[in-house]
Amino acid sequence: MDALHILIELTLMPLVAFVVGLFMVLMMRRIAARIQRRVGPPLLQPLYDILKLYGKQTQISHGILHDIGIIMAVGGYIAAETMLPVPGMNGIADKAGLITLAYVLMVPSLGLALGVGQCANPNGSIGISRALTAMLAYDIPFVIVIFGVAWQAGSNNLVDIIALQQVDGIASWGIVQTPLLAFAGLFALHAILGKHPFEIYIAPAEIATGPMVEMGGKYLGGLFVMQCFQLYTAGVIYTSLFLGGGENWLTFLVKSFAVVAVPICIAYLFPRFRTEDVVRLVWKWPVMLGLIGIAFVMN
Amino acid sequence: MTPLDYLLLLSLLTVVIALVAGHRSMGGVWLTFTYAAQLGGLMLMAGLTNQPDVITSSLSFTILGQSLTWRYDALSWYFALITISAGLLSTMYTAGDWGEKFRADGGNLWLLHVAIALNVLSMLILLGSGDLLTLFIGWELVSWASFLLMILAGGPSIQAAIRYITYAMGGAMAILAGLALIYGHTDSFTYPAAANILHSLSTAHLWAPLLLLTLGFGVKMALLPLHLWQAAAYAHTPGPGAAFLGAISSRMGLYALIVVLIQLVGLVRVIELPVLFSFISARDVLAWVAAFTIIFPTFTALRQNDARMLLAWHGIGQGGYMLLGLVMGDALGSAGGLMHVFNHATYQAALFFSVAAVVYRTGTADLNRLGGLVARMPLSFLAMLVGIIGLAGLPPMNGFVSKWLVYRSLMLEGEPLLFVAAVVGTLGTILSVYKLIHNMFLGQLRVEHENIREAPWSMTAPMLILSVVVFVTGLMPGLVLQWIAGIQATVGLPVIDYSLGGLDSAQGSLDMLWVVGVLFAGFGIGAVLFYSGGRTHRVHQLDNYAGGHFLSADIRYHYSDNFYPGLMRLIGPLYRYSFAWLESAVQSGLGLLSLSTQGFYRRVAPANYALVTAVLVLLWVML
Amino acid sequence: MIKDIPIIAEQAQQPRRTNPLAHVFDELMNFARSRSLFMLHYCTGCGAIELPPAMTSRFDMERLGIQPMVTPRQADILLVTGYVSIKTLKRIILTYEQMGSPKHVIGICSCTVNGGMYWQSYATAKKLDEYLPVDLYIAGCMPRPEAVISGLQKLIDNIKHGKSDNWKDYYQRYDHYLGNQQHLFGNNWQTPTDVIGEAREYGLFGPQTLGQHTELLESVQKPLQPLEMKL
Amino acid sequence: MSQELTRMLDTLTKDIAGAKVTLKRARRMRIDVDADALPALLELLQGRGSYVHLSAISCVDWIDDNQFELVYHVWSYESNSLVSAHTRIPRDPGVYLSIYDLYKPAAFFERDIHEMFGLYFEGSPSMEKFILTEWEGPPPMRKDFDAEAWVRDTFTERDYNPEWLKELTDAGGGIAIRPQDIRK
Repeated sequence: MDALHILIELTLMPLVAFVVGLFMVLMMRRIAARIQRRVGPPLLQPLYDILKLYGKQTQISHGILHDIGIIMAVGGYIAAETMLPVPGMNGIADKAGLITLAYVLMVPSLGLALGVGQCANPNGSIGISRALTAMLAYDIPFVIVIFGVAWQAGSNNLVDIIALQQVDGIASWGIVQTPLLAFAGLFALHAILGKHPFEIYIAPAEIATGPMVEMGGKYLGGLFVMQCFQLYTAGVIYTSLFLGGGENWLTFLVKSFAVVAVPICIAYLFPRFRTEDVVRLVWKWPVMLGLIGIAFVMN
Repeated sequence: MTPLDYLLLLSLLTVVIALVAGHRSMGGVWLTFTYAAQLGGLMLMAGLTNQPDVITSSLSFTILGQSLTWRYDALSWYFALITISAGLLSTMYTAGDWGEKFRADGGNLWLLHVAIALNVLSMLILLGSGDLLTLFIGWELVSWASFLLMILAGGPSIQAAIRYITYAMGGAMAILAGLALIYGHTDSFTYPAAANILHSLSTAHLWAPLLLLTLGFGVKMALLPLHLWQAAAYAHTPGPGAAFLGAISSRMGLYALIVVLIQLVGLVRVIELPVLFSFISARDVLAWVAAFTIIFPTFTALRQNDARMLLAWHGIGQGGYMLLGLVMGDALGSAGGLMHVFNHATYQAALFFSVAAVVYRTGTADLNRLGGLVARMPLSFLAMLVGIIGLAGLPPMNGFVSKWLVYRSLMLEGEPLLFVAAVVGTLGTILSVYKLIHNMFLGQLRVEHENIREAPWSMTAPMLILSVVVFVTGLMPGLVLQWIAGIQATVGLPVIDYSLGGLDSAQGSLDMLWVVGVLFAGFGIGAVLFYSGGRTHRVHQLDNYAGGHFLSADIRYHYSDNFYPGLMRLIGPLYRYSFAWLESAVQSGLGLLSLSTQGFYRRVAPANYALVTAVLVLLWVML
Repeated sequence: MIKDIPIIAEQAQQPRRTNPLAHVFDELMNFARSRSLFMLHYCTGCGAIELPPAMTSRFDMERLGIQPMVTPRQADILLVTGYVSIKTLKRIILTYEQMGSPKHVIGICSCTVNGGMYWQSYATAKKLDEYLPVDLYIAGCMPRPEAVISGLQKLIDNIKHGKSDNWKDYYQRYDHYLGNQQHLFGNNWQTPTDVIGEAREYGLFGPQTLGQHTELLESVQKPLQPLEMKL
Repeated sequence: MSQELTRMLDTLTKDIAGAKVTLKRARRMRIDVDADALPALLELLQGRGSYVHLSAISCVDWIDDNQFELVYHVWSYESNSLVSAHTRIPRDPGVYLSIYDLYKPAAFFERDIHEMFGLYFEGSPSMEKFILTEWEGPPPMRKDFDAEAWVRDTFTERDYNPEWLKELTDAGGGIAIRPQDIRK
């Protein structure tokens, strides 16, 4: 793999991720609007929001660490995109397996946590303590699912896992081979996205959007970009683990949008769980399902 | 005079210099040079790591027909490297302003220098043990030297140190009993003799010595039931002393366990050694003890309100990873466990130094009375940031590589529950290290801390050196993996095929050069995207959104106490201090026993009681 | 509805923008700024009850790209709804200064225009634009959601054509506004936001930014320099 | 129903000099009593008359007679009836006794009356500012305080300008057509 080829891939993958992410955010807001019997935002609304936020005149910052927090949040996800194989581009998926991807996905939230810490705002600190507790909650089923898939595929390299699933069409998809793991993965995915039932750390009414309380202008713009990446990453991880990755771009995008649409449809029907209920729920059902799934996979 | 003799002599010289010049201010600088000389002496023996041979020391003598020899192989070289560098950095830390303040506050600087030098010497002797007897002698020297280091600060540390020494003495007696049992079979203490006897011993006979030795060494490693002494003992030792102890002292137990379990008994035997009337093998027992050692101390650390106690509890937790990796036995797991010894030494020392710097400036390590120090102590913040990223095991730092290896081996061996236990430990670490750095360095800067300055250079230099080491070995783990490959060859474990960036194997490889490179490329793009926006305007700390409330400096609005209320509401009832109850139960049992035996010899008239016993003994001898 | 509040001070002359794309860039920015407005969820008075119906399914402000945001840092529009009691006015000014500019204020309900039915009350401020630069008034003793939305569309048109720069007036005539505020709240009135520092940083200094009121503020002001990293 | 209520109140108040009970409505009585006998009356009402709930203390400023009138509204859950005890105190010293020891909510009512009328209640837990924390002027509810004059010299009047509506009417809006007419 010569250096030029890699360089192109490393710049192209985040761009593709951003554009697809924009449309995923639009889909999310449209679904939310339709559920509330509203018209919903126009087509390019997420792009307008990000442009406006970057174009604001005064950008308020509380210190160098506040800026680095946003840079790590956006940069962490850009790095995570390059580890996600998409049709035609594998990036550095073979050099960094599933566990590394799970860890690289933690880097943005921890960088943001440092940035919010310096804002010295009690709402931000409470939001971060809830976000980390939620991360503790949803990472365990996510890791169990990773263990199951890696054990079944014999390798934790995403390219091999996708190749294994594309051997003979739908029958070899992860969702067909290991339905329990797939469902546990979907549950964990919903918690990772941090959408409504698990949105305790952005609770606007209680702690003024938690970590985002002191983020204005390009700081909030960075977080909107991160949201696009977050939706895209969640969708692509699930498709490559359970829905056989992407033979070509069309089926790949349809699968990713479908995967992201499922939690969002559920999200806007539920109020918010308390922190300990989030932990109790996510540690009970998906963990049990995942372990039973692993039991099936292991023997 | 082999290179090993030079090393031991240099170490002895260091102790002498500490005794002579320890109290003088220049004494610390001299000691740093002698530690550097020791490091140089060790580098002379660097050849040990690439081919499995042994350097024996000319220091050997025989007592009662038993020959005591000292020799170094790749394993002891690796541990000696960590020991001497830990000693070097903590002495460099003590030599500067910290030492002056410690002496000014009434601390015994001379005794601290002597204690650290003695610790290094005794550890080098333990690491060089050629046979079981020298192993036991070295073990005793190390436990007494660390007792000296723990007790010199006075006050609460005396009570913690006495608790440590009772545990250590109990452990030492267990080891002595184990050795006696082995001597019963082999009537010679040399390793080869012990090795072939232990190979052929039946399971019933093998269980007793193995259990006793593991318990004995487990005390120093703070394995789960025996871990209660370590946190208080390490936390109350003065700053650099705690860094030295935290970095290497409890890993001596791991070294001895490797010597016994892997070199003598052989891991294959341990793996299929069945526990009586149960389906699990000895390895499962050790693996689950290690897994619980990861989880329980980490979640105890989550509730600590003193920074040093939090770090000490994490020291115990990370020890669990090392044992878990080793017990897996395959190339990846043992490499992960061994590398974690090095990684943990680097970032634990950096964290303790950073906390000592904050205590040096603000006078307290209580997390509820600090906050916002990033604006006044940026270098200590940087050292702590790199340290906690390493401790939590996140990508750019070396902690991640060793944890990745342990996880990968758990995956390959097919141990889902152990894998989940390890991940729960890691997540608990992430939560508690964020609480540490948030309560100390982030949030609202207090009025009384507004004009403190960064710690002096003599304290920030060691911290930054360690941070650079943590990052470089994270970027290029191959540097450490080459030593570990040498160890695996000498100790008889499957050797790991490493590359400079990490590991490349068919079932999924890790190349840290690419991962860290891509991560920093992502940060670069993020920075370009960020600085393309408008110009930032820094605002005052009180210019904050507080629901329309006018913030003022006298209100303390920094959120630090009970930092994870949601989680604590769920797992709070699980903290039932059952191990503390177990320990007090054992204590009261022993107390009862000693009271009952007192009845025998504390008679009103001891004289005639002695007469009766003498007559009975005479009769017994006669018949 | 009052069309525009004339900006009395003359426009501080902007440095000549050399690159030809500057105009296109401004056009794009104004368009994006007009299509995406974040409304601060701060109900200052009784008129705020008209906002939820404007946001929910029947009138749906999200069609126009308007979202309710919770903190002033994230918001662009501050809707001052209903009577403005002196106590609330202090919080409104604090919130306004914490918002990132370009920011807009819309005075909803007649009480912000000239005191409304509380015109002779001792506890309410009568004219909002004495204390804050107001872009738009929507009269009515609680205007219906249709009126609120048509007002917002009016604001969107102003922003699209770059005519809604009243926020600069707060920096360029800070002394005038500060004088009115001190007249109402007393001489040791101060907010934790360093408005003069912000004006200096972003080149929004006008002839009337500093004056005798700002001297009074300087004498009373607690230090507002940000916490710089010190080695 | 209300006869025996008035009979009960008559027997209750007969030992209080000058207490005059008038029946306003079926379950609403008014007792006029002079200032120094009021605490005793309230104690009797609360103790024997089961009037346990003090719902409000209101104050009326009779500027012509130079007097404040204090009305204590007490409610009884057993007889489901309200008694309002009226009393008159002179305006100038403006000091009266607090009944905090009888009814705890009285603290807030007295604090409010102190802020609005300047009437000082001895023995009341706190007499600081209650709602008008920003107000330095005289107690605003007193009749001798002219709010309109204060507003006229503190605030400036906005001059009305009909052109503002011209653009709106040109665009066809702003004319008061009833909504149902528009829809046709």
